[in-house]
Amino acid sequence: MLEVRNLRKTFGDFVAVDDVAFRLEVGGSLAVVGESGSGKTTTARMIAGLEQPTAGSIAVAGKERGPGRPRGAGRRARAREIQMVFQDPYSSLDRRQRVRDAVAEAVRLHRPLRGPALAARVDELLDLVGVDERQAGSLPRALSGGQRQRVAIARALAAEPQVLILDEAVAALDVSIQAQILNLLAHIRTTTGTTLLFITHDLGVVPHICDEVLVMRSGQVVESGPVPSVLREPQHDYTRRLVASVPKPGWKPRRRAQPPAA
Amino acid sequence: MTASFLATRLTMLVVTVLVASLGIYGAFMLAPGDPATLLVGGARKPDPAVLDRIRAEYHLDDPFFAGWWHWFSGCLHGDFGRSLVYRDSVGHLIGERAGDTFALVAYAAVLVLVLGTAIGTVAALRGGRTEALLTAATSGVMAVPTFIMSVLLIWVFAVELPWFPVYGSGTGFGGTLSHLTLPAVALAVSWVGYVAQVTRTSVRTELRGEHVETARSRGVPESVVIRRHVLRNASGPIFAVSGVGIAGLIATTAVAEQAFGIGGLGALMIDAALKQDLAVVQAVSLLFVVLFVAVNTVVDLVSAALDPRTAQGGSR
Amino acid sequence: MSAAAPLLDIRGLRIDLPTGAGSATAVHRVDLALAAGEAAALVGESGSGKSLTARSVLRLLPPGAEVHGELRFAGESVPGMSRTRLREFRAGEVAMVFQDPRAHINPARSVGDFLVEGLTAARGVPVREARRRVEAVLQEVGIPDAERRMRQRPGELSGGLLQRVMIAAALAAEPKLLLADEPTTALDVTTQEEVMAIVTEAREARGLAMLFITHDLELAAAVCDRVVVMYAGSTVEELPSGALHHGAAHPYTRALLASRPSVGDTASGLRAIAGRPLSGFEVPAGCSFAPRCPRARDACRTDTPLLRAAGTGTSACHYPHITEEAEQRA
Amino acid sequence: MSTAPAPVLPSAGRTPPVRRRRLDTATLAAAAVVGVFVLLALFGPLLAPHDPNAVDPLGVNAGSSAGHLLGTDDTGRDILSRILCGARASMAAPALVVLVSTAAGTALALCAAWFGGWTDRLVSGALDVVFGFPGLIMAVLAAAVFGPGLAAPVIALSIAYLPLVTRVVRAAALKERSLPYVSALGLLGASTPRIWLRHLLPNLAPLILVQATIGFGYALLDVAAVSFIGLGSQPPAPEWGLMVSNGAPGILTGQPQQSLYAGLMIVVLVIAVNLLGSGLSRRLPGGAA
Repeated sequence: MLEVRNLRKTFGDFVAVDDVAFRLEVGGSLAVVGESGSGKTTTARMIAGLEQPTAGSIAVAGKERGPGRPRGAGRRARAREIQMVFQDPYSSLDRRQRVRDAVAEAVRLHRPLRGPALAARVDELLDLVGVDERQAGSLPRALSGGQRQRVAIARALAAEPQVLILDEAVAALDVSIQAQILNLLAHIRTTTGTTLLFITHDLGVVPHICDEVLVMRSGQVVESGPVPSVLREPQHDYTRRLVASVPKPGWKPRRRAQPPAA
Repeated sequence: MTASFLATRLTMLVVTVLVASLGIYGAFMLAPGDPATLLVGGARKPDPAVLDRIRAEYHLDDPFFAGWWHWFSGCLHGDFGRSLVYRDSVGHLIGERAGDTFALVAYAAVLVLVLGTAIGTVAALRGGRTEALLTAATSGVMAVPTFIMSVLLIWVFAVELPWFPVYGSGTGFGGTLSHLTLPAVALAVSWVGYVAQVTRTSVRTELRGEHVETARSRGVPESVVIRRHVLRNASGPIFAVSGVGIAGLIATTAVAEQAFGIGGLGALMIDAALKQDLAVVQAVSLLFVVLFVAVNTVVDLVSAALDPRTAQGGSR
Repeated sequence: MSAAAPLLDIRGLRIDLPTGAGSATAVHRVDLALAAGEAAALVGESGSGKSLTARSVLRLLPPGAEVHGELRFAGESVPGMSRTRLREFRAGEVAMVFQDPRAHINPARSVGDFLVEGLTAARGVPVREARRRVEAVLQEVGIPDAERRMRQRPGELSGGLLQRVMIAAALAAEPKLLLADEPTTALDVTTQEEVMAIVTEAREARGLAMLFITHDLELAAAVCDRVVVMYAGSTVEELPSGALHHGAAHPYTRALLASRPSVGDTASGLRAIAGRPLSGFEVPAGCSFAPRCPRARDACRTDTPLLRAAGTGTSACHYPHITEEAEQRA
Repeated sequence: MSTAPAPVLPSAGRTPPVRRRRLDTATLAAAAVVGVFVLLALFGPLLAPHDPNAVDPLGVNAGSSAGHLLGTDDTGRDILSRILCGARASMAAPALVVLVSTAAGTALALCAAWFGGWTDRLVSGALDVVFGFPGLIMAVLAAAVFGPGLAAPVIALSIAYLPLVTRVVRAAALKERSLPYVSALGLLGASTPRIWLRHLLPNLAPLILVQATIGFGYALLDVAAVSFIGLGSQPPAPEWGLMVSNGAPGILTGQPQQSLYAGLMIVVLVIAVNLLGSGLSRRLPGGAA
């Protein structure tokens, strides 16, 4: 479904992403894990088309994505390839637009629906993400972070994308809300068959919705493979360290290395 | 402050002055009618022979850039040309009047700096009623422009209570001081209000700062917190607006000079503008622009030195 | 609860914050005792009031906030302290580490100024002596090139290093109690481990007590002796860290544990609790967790439960899990 | 997935629940005053008891009386009538300055913020240069070139105000543009005009309105100052700035009424406009308390 080859991004002398490559099958779910500065978000933004790659190629369903922003129908066709949900639920929605209108606007960009047919499609999407009638009529201000993130997911799904990128989409949420959204995403994956690309710094959320994982550090891929094997028997030192520093029952913090020079 | 920041600001200064001089010289070409006619002072019907002589003297028949360069390079050497209306060299006209303008602006600048920052700081630190009162007073005062303040001051302090002389600029230090007090106050007042308000806001913002909370959580005495954290950090923005205020004084000094009959550069510019004596208007406005930009640049450099974050931020 | 006379003793703490019109209660009822050298974690989601509770220990509340109930440090009432005494107390007895070191360290002054100030300005230690002490503490928190770092500005240091500086500043004051307000939330996991290891070592070396604010139950249990769970402005459960996984009596604590994803999990769904966490401002009558609680009965919606013994700790629940399990066993 | 009926309340947060920010009394009062002035500008001449330009050689410099509530000026014209009729001239020119500079400044700011790169550098650089020209000096220069009258100063001030408007709107537009909802709309395939007109501009509108309000106060003062020094409105037009200067000689002889009343109109209007502007800005997202 999604194939990324030799992806590279530099900002001046700084190499943010260096030679990243992976394949993601139809209906698959890949987690890209890394700490701050690992280049995971830049990678996601390049794949979505929000950032121009310095080098490399991105193909969706065998179709190469060209540079630049296409016009008219080409732009909407591209929108149906990849959609993205962002980290900050508070600024992911236009603060002046009611939730229902935001989703309706997205639907109308992709389907020539009007009146009751449009309303039905909007309701269907809002139902799927668990936003009720009253919340649908509110401004984003009246919703909690978790509810806003549901709306952002519904809006992305309005384009019926082949691939959905989630950029730290649960990082800003409280634990109990985070669990709800993770369950929702797993549900969407099974019901719609959307391919997921899940960007996160938190290894803990990976097993819940991803089959494959790719670990990044300083712009490079250090390890990748099926989730159970990478998390249980990490091969690379860095992955091992990453897994070891996640608090779990019986865990005690230990000093492992000298601080980085910065 | 980095060397590149310094270089950027200085380049900006030079570019602005160059563009300003082009604009000022170019305005002359935009004027309806024959520039030579304008140079003699517009209204009268001049002798064609005189006009030809003027064209030659002012290089009016040269290509635009040559004419501009002739004028601008002359200005750089202190040769501002001759005024046909005042029948004097423009340089001499300016030289005679620069002192009064300088004294007036300097006097007003001191008032703006001292009163503005003091009132703003007191308002922010005292809080409560004092703050409400000072804020109301400063916002009221901000709405009183120089020309209205001049009229009010003349009425109250020269007519009703004859404490200060009204016209002219006086002789000797004491005389200058007493003659310039009312004009300086009229010129400074709304900027004092503005600087006081901005000072208050930035001191307030710093008072709420998280690093101030840290200092308090460590038991650092309040006087030290105020001095080293609040005032130290607020000084950058305060200095920046004070600078804008002082630059603003240069722009409005003309009004105060006109109202109080001080024969300074501003009054000269207005008088020349009324007589459409472009040679004088051009020279004086170029001078004002140079001063204005120079003050702004110095302010930028000093606030960058006070607060390294400004310079690192780069773009303005 | 510990047998020794508590170093920090909070009973029936309530905090009202000013709003546009009148005031609103942000923290309803906090009960907490901490012995010298002991570490307790205050765990909760956003709006639970954990941070306000920590700040009230240093009287670092927003202007206009009102504190009710008892708050004693080594037997002395903190709200009753005079200005001079409060400054002394802040300078030498309790130190605080904040979540965002970049905002909490003055960006316009050097790191050295920041570190030394706590000793010179607050305690009157001579500058030379203060520098010597600060350099020693910097070594301890894993910043070897102390001299260079002290000349730098906060903007030149990474978040992890700045947090170590913040911890060094707290340790240099030689306090008896360390308040740590989500000190690692903004850091990467690997950096979090380093920083928590440093804090744990320093505590052990000095017999330092700690009140650790976090939203992460696992982290709390790993670095503290006891865990105190807060919900919507009240303490709802307190228990020894070791008993967290098998002895939690309050449904909220159990729900939090169940909804926290973990590396070792398999791809089964998480047991999520419905609804969203309430803040102290919006608590309903009765138990504040009742609207989200699968076990809630009529009494939960009318009577506010108080903390009482349940299993190895205390729990504010009418129908705690432990009693039920005990009944089943009996 | 179950969604329990959580109580509907403003976004869950650490801050106390604050009711929707309403406009305070001072702002409402200021709005009322501004409203009265706008009515004056529209209907002033209808309310005037006398012809504003009718001279009365026998009744010069009279104090207030039943016939002339605010007295007469040095040529015996009724001051009240001149003030009422002057509202339009005094307010139209600054309104024009604000309209032109706000419209042009907003367009420039949006282009700079949206396209970034060279467009941004060019716009910002050019405006930095324009910022070097103080407004009043530009107005005097324009009046010198094109002769006295309001047209030249209005154009000059519109240009002089451009950098201020553009800087503020550009900064806000850059911030708005970087918000994920704008990226999301782009990814959904929304066209650029759609994003600008349906989302960016409506969200920036309150800020632009506040800027325009504050700018109107400054423009009013600058236009009046240009008239005061004799380069703006020309006699016998009843314009407040000009009236202040007309009345100035009277002050020395004990007849300050013309200058004082005209000046009072300007000051009251500017105070009201400033109060309204700062009241509105408190309602902006993130507005200072």
